[in-house]
Amino acid sequence: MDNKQLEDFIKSIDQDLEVRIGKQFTEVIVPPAKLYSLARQLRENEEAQFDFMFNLSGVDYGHDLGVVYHLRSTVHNHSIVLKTRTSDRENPQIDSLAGIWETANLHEREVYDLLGIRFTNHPDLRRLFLDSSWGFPLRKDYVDDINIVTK
Amino acid sequence: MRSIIEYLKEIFNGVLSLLRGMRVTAGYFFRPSEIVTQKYPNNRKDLVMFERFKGEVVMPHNESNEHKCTGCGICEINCPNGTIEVISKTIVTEDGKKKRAIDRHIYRLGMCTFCALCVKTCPSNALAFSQKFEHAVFDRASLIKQLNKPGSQLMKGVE
Amino acid sequence: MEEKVEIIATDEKQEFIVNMGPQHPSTHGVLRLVVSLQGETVKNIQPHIGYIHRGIEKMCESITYPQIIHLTDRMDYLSAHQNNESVCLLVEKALEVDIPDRIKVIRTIMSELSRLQSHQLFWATFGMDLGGQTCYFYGLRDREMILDIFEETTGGRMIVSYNCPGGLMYDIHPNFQKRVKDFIKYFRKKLPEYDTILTGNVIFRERTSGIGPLTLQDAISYGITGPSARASGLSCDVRKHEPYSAYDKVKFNEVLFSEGDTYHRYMARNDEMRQSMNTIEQLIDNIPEGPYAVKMKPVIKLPEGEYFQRVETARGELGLFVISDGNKNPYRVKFRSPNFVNLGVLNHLAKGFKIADLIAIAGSLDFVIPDMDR
Amino acid sequence: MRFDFIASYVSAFTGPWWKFLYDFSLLTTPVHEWLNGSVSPFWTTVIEMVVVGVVFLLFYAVVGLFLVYAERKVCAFIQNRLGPNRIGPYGIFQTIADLVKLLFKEIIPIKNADSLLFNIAPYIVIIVNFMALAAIPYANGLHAIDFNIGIFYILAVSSMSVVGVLLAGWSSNSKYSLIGAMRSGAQIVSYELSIGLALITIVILSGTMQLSEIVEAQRTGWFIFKGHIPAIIAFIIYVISSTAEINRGPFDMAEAESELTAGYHTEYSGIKFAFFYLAEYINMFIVASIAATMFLGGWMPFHIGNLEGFNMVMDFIPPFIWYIGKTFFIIWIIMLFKWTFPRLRIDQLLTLEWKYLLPINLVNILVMSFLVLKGWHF
Repeated sequence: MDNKQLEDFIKSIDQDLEVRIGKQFTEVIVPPAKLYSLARQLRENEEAQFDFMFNLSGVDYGHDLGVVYHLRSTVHNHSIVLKTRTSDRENPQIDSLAGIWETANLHEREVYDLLGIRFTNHPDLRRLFLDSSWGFPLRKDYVDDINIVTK
Repeated sequence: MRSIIEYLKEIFNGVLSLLRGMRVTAGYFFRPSEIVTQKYPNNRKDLVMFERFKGEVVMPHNESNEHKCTGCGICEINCPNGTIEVISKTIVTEDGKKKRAIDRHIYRLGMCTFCALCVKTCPSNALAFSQKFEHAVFDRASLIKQLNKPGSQLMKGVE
Repeated sequence: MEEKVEIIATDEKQEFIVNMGPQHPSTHGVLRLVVSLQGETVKNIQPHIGYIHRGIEKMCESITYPQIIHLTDRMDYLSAHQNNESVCLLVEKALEVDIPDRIKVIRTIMSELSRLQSHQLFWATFGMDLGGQTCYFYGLRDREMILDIFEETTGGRMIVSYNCPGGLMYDIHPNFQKRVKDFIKYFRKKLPEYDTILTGNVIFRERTSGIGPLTLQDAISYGITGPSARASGLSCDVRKHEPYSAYDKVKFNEVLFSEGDTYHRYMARNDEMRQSMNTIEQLIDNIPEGPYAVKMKPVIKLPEGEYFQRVETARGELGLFVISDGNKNPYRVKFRSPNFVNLGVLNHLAKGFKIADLIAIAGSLDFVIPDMDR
Repeated sequence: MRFDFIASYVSAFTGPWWKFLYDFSLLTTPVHEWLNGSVSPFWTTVIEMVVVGVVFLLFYAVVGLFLVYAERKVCAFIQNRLGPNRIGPYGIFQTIADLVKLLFKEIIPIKNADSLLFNIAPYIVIIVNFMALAAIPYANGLHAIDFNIGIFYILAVSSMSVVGVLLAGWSSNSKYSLIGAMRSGAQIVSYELSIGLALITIVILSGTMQLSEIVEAQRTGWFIFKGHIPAIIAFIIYVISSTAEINRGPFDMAEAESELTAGYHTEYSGIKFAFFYLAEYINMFIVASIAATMFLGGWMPFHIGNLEGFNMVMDFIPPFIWYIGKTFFIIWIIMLFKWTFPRLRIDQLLTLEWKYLLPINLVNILVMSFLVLKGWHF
């Protein structure tokens, strides 16, 4: 499917989703509540079959915290980007997709470690690189007077 | 019967593959001329590094102790990790104009990642890489170097 | 009777926990594997990483695009060229800069050389992991020649920093073509030796074939890329699917197997060495004339937006995801490093095999630890 | 005190003095007779034991250090390297310098280790080595003890070294060491069998277990040629299983560097580590000596049947040189094994023994017995 068909496909799943056609990928803005069911459908639908998650990145948008999922289908060879964001900075919670794509397991641990986004239903959500004495360094409001020196 | 033949064949092929491997290693054992390692500190004299080898950043000076650095600070801006610090001063030129010039060009070898951005972006080609590779010192302080030699001046014709 | 059952039950729970690493001869760096053993059989593996986490993604947020390149060298230090290239390609794509063919061809040759030396080192260390120490020295001996080529042209052996947005740092050295051709000639003679010592060896075959099989479904689900995935039959070569640089002009085969065990992961890399040599041979005599770099603005600012660039490194697909807010510094940089993703499958593969097989499986996935930790 | 033996030396030196090289009993018998005549038989035995002990101690150190050097040089040449080259010409004093360093190194006490067993383990390995060395015929007349069951004795003694290895692994309170020791136990117990059976094949041919007689029986040709096919098979099996017996690559599961860091001697340091290290090389020397003695004629020069002229020429080379040459040839082969092959897995190691070596060995013994009965050997 090309980008236009993907847009129609997403619309056929859920009318309310915001779909943008970017420079490279079709981007879908998903509220965290709908994320898991949409991902499940994208993975299992015969026409879509997004079986390969090739990237998962957490982003601090300043006010919101978000996660960007890059999906590809090894069968149909098309790609899509899912974006979700939550404005709760204190206790951000997003559904874990580790049950759909195994690779999300490590990626989500990394995002939790560096951005502090909690993934509900994650099988093993622990910090990955850093220990608990650190904050969440990839957040824009992270302060480290010793290690980050700005002139 | 067939299984016994298979069994023997398996053994024979296995032993053969091992012998082939041994032939290669034994071959090298009897050909010491192919040894590639060197007696390093003994051959220091004939060790020639490639001309582009990024040993350390230096500032070439000519015979009359002149360099090309104008003290513009572009290398400092381009350095990704604060290896270079340009301390400039204002001097008065012969025709009475005030001009920026280099006072000290500090280079911290211990921090340098040899990305070559300073050498590459220098507008007057004042910096270069030397081929020196033996950087080990006993004191960390001696890794901080001043690139412009004391008493050196800007080369004529370099703006 | 009941008592006996109880004893067996407690025995099964008794796990022998061995800490492999962070300093261990065969973890190739500071990877720590907490291995639960039952006898010699591996029950569970918990990888602990982060011993050389340097926060490259955070650092990237405060430096400019040309400066990012020297950090990518230090992620997967065996695929430094490809890592560099990912940043350059992304910047060039975002700014819509047209790159002359000469640059593209040189980048391709350099990438393939770097893949070649990475696979040579893989061969060397894989042999050593399995106990064949001599392989290590033969592998390094031949790799040294490629490093010399790198050093002559780029000034660095592993940390090359040769690409820059808009082209290359320097033009190729006048000796470059001759040296590469000499190397290919030399290595074509030496490669059969590799096969005699390791590939054909009956002990090696016994040690690797059937060990740690990875099915196609699992490879897709775990997001495995690179030779490890191609050994399972997943066609995931970015050079074929999304050709960048001069890969659309050369003929080479994507090495695919269907078995997916340790032996075929090894063979995939072994065959890729031959494919890389073919690719280089096609290009080395046909480097077009032209400039070695396009003039770029002194301060590179990407237009606001999100960019994604994939390149095929020696270990798999490196994804570079950049969010730009229009400044000279990126807003967010994410490296999807192949090693990090490949690590996830280790527990799945090694469960139920012996402790010696764990070493073989981990070796066949060809980890570079700095790339995991970033 | 009588000093007659000096007169016999003088007469020997005025005559063809190099006779000693061909028969060491010319050197030792006068001393023995002189001692017998001067002191009581008890003291004679004591003095001789001390002298032999000191000689073996020196021999042990020299052979051990030389083998370490030789291995480093051999592996360096195989791997296209120079190897040790700094201390002395071609680095021949490198191992002595290493030994001096190890002597001065601190012996690190291990927390929660069983200190008695931990300290005793290296000595067990060393003592076993000495016991085996005593029974080997080095040259004509150079033989410390000539048992009538010599080969049986060596087999019995050398299998004791596993006790030292197991103790080391158990007592050092390290998981790597324990795994290494357990592997080593399983390995040595199984390969003991192969070694025994391979040697029995030759014992059937020779009809004796006394090492001096075995060597003497090879005066008309080495057993590997006399017993042709079954002897060659036995020789190959012996070399393979002895490599496994001494825990060397490709069978170095017990120390498996890439898996267990250093196996059973992970926690040892200083001179105790050196003991293990030296013992490994002396073990190699012992198994190579046995192979040389049993299959390649020990110190016996290369003889072809009744070809007098040829045999005379070969006899000019002193027996000790023959012995050293053969032993080092086998040591070289064992080294080549280690530096060529990848390591086996523990279950493959046992498969090799029980599925391949043992059946072949048993068939081989049958063939050899048949051969001896029919007289179809040379």
